[in-house]
Amino acid sequence: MDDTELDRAQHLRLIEALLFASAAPLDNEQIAERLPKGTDVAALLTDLEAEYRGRGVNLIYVAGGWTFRTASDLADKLRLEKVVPRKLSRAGIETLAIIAYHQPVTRAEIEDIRGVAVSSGTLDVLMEIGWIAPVGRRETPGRPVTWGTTDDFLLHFGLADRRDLPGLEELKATGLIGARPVTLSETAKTLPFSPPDELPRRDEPDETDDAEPADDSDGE
Amino acid sequence: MDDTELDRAQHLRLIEALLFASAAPLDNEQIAERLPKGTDVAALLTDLEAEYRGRGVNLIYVAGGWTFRTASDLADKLRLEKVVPRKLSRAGIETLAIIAYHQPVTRAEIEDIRGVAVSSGTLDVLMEIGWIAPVGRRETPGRPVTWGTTDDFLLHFGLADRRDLPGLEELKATGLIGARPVTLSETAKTLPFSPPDELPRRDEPDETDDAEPADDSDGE
Amino acid sequence: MSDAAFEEDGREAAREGDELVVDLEGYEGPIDVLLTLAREQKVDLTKISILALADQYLAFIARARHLKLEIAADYLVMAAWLAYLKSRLLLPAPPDPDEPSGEELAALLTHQLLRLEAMREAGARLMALPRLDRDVFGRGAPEGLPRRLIPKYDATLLDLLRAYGQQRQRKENAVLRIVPAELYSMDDALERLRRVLGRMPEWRNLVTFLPPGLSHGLVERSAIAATFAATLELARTGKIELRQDRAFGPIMLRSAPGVI
Repeated sequence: MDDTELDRAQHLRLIEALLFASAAPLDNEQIAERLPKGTDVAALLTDLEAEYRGRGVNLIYVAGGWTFRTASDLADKLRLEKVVPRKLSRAGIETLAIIAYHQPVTRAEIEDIRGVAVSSGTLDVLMEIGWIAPVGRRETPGRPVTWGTTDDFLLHFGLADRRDLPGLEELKATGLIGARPVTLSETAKTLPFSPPDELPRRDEPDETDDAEPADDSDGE
Repeated sequence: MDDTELDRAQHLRLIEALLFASAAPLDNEQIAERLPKGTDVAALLTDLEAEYRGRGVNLIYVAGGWTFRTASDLADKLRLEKVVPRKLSRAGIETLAIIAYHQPVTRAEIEDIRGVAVSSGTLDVLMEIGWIAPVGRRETPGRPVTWGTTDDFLLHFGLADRRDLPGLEELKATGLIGARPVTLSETAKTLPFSPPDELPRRDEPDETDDAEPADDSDGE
Repeated sequence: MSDAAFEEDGREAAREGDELVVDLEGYEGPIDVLLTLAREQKVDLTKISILALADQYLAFIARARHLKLEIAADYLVMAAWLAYLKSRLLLPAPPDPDEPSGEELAALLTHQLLRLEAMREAGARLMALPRLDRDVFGRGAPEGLPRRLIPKYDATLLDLLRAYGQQRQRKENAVLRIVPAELYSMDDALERLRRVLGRMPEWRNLVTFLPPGLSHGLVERSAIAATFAATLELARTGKIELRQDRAFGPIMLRSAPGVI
């Protein structure tokens, strides 16, 4: 390596360091300022650009200057994605169920069925998960948005069609809906005292005042 | 190039991109998280470090992780405007050195070594810069706070960890660090009058992890 | 001896030519003065003459006093200690063997000086390291490494159907219907017992008064409880007598003697 080549290597090092450390892209003049007069900055940059081509970091010309950027094809791999299992709240699953059965349905109608206000957060979460989507507007005063379930919903719950959801009568037949009259039935024989509303609870730790229609508890 | 080599090149690219993109040094685990299971991250890092040696940007191990830094010999030529902490006073530098080399160390011990009271301003300034922090308490009467250096300190001085201080091993070998510091303030008891501000002494054995061979080299 | 973290280094100002100018402002305490004086000896600190050093220090303080400079107490303590050290080095060993010898005290002082000197050098080495944002620089515009948490909701079809079922059920059950319970009441038992009141001269087991055809379980138990409660009421009003021979034994009853 002769002197010129040594200089050249040293200049490349300097440009490399400059562009790395700079918070903003640098143009040819800004780089030339820090190099001996007469240095062919453009040629050096071309070489440096070639040297970094195909690497994890590339030298690119952007917004009027040179800067290092991580290679665009690696962007996805840089992001660390972690899947965290979450539980849907009771309000969430009930709202989803009502939308599934009654679609298209407005928020006011959901509230009417649930007998409780539906927070927009609940709909947001369901929409974010991708299970519900606005499907139109009800042609009534205020033209409220109507909601329905999505293809993702069908996929997740293993349904071919939303009409595949079992009807009310079928739910009753499977015990998922029962008459549940309040009674001191024969099932109480093992219990010294059984208040009518104290049905077996789910043992999940989430907000379960969510009494299951446990198949042994309701009226025969 | 066979498949393994292709993978290897791709992994090197990814590590390169990761370290370029990260604002803070990354340790082996943080890098491994983003690579396929079983990848020999340490070997790849060694290769990458070698690849960048002698360039304008180097791969270094600092404060427990890997990061890119501009080559130190280019400092003058880069002429980059950055915020530099004000010049520390002699007292500040001395106090910082004592904390770095003797950590964890109490204020009384710092005063013992310096032979003079440490103004709270000195510790405040060092703490404000972010180079020192309280790290615990000495289990002696009064339970005085002990001081140590921070990750920012390591980052600023380009040290891999607390044991990476220049000359630390020699100082330990000569007994100037680590031996129980019996000092003049203790022998001052032999004086016909007591010193104005009897400096606290360390009587209790150190409850610290940097267990030094207490080779009683305090010269009696 | 100001100790502010950022001050002008006063050391140079305190020295003029070879003469040590008495200006305590420039020093970081007595050990610093001793270190400065020791350097005047221009030898390795470990080979320094402590005796000569003590003399120099004492002369330094004497000059300061002569100039009526304000001298901090620790400088005077050091002077006293050095005077003591000097006497121990010059005079024969004291009779008390517990007291440290002059040589031991001198070694201690040397150690102290060496240790501070070592820390000064360490500080200088530290400051000479390539420093971030001054000598070396990190990436000026790091993209950062985003860490995205993807929530995964794991509701099942069963959850969905149950939720809907409960929803509908809650709606239906908004009106509370209490199904008449077919339990035996105390009134029934009283009625039943009154009919046989006067016709039981002999002790008879309470269970023989239960209505026929009871199913086992709750209804039976309610009949026993109601009948027992009724017998207590009748016993209270003197209509019958009750007897139980042992705990959990059969409860026996008969008409009170005056009732027959």
